[in-house]
Amino acid sequence: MSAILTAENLKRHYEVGGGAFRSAATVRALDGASFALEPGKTLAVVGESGCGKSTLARVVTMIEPPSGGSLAIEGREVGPDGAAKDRDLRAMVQIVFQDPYGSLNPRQTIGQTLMEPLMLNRPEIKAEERESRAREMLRMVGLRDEHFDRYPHMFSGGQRQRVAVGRALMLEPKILVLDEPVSALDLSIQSQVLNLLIDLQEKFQLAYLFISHDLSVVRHLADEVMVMYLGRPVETGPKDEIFAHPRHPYTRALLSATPVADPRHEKTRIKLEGELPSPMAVPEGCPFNPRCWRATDECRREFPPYEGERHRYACYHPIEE
Amino acid sequence: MPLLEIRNLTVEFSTTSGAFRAVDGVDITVEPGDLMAIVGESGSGKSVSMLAVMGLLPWTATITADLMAFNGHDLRGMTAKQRRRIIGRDMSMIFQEPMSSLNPCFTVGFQIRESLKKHTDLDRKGRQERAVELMKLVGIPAPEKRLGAFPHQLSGGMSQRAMIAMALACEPKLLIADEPTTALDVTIQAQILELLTGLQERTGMALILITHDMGVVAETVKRVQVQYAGQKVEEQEVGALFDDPHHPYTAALLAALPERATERRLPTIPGVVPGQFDRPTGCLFSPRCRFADAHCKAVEPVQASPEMGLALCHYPLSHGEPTKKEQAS
Amino acid sequence: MSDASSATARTIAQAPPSPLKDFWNAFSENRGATAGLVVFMLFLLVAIFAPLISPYAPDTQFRDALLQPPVWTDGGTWQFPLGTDPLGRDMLSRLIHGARFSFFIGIVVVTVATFFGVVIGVIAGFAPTWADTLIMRVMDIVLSFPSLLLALVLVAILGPSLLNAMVAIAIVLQPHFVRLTRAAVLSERTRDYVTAARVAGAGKMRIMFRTVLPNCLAPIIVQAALSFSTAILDAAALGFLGMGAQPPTPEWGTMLAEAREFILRAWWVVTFPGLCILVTVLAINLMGDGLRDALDPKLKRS
Amino acid sequence: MLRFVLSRLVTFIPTFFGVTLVSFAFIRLLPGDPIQLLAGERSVSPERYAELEAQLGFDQPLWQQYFDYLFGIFQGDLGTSFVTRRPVLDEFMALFPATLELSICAIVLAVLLGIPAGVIAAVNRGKFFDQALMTTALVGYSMPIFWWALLLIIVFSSGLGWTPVSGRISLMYFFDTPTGFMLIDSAMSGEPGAFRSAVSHLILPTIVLATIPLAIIARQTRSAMLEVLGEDYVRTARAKGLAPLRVNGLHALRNAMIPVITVIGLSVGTLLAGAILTETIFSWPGIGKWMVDSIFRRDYQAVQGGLLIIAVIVMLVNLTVDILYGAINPKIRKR
Repeated sequence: MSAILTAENLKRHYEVGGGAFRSAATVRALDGASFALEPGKTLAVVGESGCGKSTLARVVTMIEPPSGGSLAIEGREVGPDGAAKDRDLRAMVQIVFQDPYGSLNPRQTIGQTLMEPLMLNRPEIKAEERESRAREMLRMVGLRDEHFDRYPHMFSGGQRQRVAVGRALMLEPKILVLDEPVSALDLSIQSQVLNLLIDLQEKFQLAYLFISHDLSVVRHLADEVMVMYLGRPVETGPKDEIFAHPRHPYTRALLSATPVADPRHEKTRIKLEGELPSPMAVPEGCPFNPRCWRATDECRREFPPYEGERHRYACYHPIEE
Repeated sequence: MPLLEIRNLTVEFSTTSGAFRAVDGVDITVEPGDLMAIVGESGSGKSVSMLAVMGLLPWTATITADLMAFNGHDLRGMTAKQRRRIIGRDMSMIFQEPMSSLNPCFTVGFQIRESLKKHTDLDRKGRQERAVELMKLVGIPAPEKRLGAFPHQLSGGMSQRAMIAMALACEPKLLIADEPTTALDVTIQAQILELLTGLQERTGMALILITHDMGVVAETVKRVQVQYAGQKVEEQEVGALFDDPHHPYTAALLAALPERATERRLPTIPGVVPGQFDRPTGCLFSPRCRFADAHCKAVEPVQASPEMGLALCHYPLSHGEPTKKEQAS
Repeated sequence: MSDASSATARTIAQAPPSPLKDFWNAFSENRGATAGLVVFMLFLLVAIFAPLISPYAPDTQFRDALLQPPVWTDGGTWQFPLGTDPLGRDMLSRLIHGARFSFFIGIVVVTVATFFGVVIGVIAGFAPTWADTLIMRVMDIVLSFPSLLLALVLVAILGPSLLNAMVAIAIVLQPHFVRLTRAAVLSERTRDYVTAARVAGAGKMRIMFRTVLPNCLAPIIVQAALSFSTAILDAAALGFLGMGAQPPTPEWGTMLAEAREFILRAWWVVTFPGLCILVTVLAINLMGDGLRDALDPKLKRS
Repeated sequence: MLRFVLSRLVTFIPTFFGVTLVSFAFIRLLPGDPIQLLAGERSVSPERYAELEAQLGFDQPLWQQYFDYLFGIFQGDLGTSFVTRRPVLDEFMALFPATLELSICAIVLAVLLGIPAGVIAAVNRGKFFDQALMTTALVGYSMPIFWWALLLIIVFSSGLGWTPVSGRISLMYFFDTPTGFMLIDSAMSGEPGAFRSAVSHLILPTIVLATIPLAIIARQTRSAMLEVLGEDYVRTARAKGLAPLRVNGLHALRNAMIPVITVIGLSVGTLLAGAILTETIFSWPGIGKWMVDSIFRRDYQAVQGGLLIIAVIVMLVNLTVDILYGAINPKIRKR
């Protein structure tokens, strides 16, 4: 199947701190990400704080323009205006946020929240039609008709996240960006929402960009996995490959640091030294080199080439099995 | 003699819309050198019960218990002053948000030395030396320099290490760690957990880990207590708990873990944790339990035998199947 | 769909109280706030029905009853329950009519200051950095002058009258609304639901006034309540200095100014107008505090 | 820290020019012919008019006038009062110590009573003491101080005869006032009873002027303390087994003081506004009374000059508070 979204060397830099007596610093929040999304498939992006995964979500959703690289959706290049003037483009990509308590407007009923995208983007649709579509969406995400006129504060986190998913689907997008959609939910609620996402993907052949720091969720849901560190992807590949044969030392360390819910599981933990560097001061060369046990001078000089066919990684000293 | 023994602990908060019971008849027993976890989702009362033991709850809370003894002393009868001699010295606690748990107005060193000043006879020089020693113990590089740092100059992982150093200042017999790694990244979480278990082993203190993360539980502790909606529903050794959970809630929770899933659709627990306004009668888990019958919805369950993990259930599970027992009158 | 849907629906059956009810619970539990509300409503009724309940017209002079003391002191009569002023006017009637002026001042000033302050504040919160800086510097300039002094000077420019006093007070109060609104907007605009509205295609105006502003109202309402009392106080102060309402208007501050020279001879001409100001302002401030406690979840109990 | 101070100064400068612009515009916005207003004479002969116009620079274009005005400000020339024919700056400086003395006494009283009251109320939240203190504070906050002053005069001056009604010192005493602060000068004069007299004159105005700042500081301290008492680090301090006095008085108060300092700075504006009323009622010969008198005398040169100086004082105080704020808040200090 062909890609519905392709990103080439996508970048997003911020100027920060610039004041009268201080020179502005550049934060390379996202520094060259390339990937493709396919209908009905899930690309999971994993990494720790400061790795640029949330910035990636905002750039792909066209909330922020990229500082460099290119983004194409269904072969159409996204211009500097993003989706501001292009309703079709906007309808293609929608997003679900992490915090179910912050992502719904407290002063809007669930119904108004669901109808707002239609009202703004499809003014030709009549009010009754709008309402019936919103009510249908409510049922589809597993809520009931009488929830339509209620306000968000009357709902639990899981229910709010269902509403957020419903709102994202109102414009019938082809791509859904899921920015840590279950991280704020309790375990017993998490599985309900994950099942909903699986159902919807099958039903509408949605392409998911699934951002998470929880490797067990990623392992369950993803088709492809992209591991990021300090603004750059360091390893990309099919899920099973990544989990079974990680090549990049960081991926390996990340996998081994993730606790496994099995007391008999043999711990072979790679103990990473040191802290995550701040995105304001990314180390030269491969950004992982100060914490890497395989690093050499080469790694401190230049970022390694990002190579491979389906399983790509950027490392001078990949782990061989 | 257990280090910490609590029977039938109940905590209620008064709110504008009535009393809210956050902890409901919880028992906790901790032996010296114990390494245990209290697991539960939000609203399970896992933090509140420990804050009650530490005496850190706000004035809106009402605490009752049949027994609340630490190291042979009954905490209930103590004056505030007597209690303050114990907490921070023999029993200390670290919290979920390391960055906000350190006072932004004082240096890390000041805050560590303050504990020493309160609970030990060390002089100024001795306190400084001990502070440096503690910083080394928790793996903070360049300890002399870091003692002069303000909390906002430290990362989350470093702040949590400083918190641990502070908690260990007087070599406590019990350390309570309330979600110590939830706010941290995975690789940093691994470092902190390793540090905590290492220190526990070395010093022989007891460690209570409060968490919602089953992975952390499985890798870190020896014994687990599961709480749901303010009640203790089960207690087992960690291996046995993951092999053969006796309470339907524990079983359902473990089944919902994505890494234990056998198919693409995950097993779910329907519904949500009951809140202040929708507390069910009978067993609190009955509305969400797939084994529940009319009896469960009407009558409050009692604890099962220790072999059945003290499960708070009418029909505790054995290898996934409910055991039929005589209905309580 | 999975079994989850039906069960999630079931548990919501017993919903928590609505926000309005919750608010009222918190507000009415606060005894001070309730008392303030009762007093405020009482004064409001007095202000509305002043001509019906006052015994005399406020400017009727009883030449044979100058400076008559209140009824419970020696020489007082039921004809003038609170006594008369130096010109023989009935104190009670003048105080009752004075309530009208105070409420009028409060309502006009708060409406004007809130409207402009909120609009400018929302614009500043969304404007590019240079425009935001410009607006906030202008507000800094206004705030650099002590409020009463600036009001005095403005009245000196515009000429002493009640209307000009109100304009001056509104100008002086308005920067507080700008600052407050801007701060609220800045903290709200980064929330996810605002981004979600943008992703849904909402334009700038809609985001500003339909999405963000309604969520910033709580602190603005509290500030409006507190400004109501400030307006009454400042207008009375201007009246007292002779720069507000002009005699023989029965405005409380002006009445005090007229009575000043008699303080050693007739305590009642001084005491009652001031007491009216104090009680009104206190009632409004009690309500304002109650509003803040009920609207601000951070300071709520539990 | 230096960088922080500099960045504060940078915001100070445009505000300063804005304030000069406002005071410059003041005379030109007055209704009627400014020359006639300034001259204060009923019929001005054309020669005199032209002379005045040239003297005041009103024959120049507006921007030229503004730059002349600015230039004058930097040389300490704020114009000449039309009533007393003395430079406005001299008039101001002669009266300013009286206001400063009163204000300092008031703010000291407000801080010394307000902060402990707020802390005690917060620590005893919801109890009788808290409610009593906060009700009192709210009454103070709601007080029309001009009426409060009259009430105090009725009770303490005319009723009990404890304190004088007006002025800074009894007319019996004559001595030099080198510092302008009556408390210091009277103590140095060696006149028996002079200091006592100065103190007794100061008591009522100080109470009146301190009332509102006191209420504001007490309320702000309480709410800042309540907020801080809910913070994680206060829980940490309690978890260390520290005594309540140390937790509340050191760990909490230190953080709570950060917003309170700001409020104390802001109350300087409130204080100067209050000085206008207080000084008028107690015939206190300070700048507040002088401003009101000048407005009534239509001495607009004086009003213009006074307006500018007062605004600059408020700005300087706010600047100082901002820098102080940085000094007690390590997050700003060590960035």
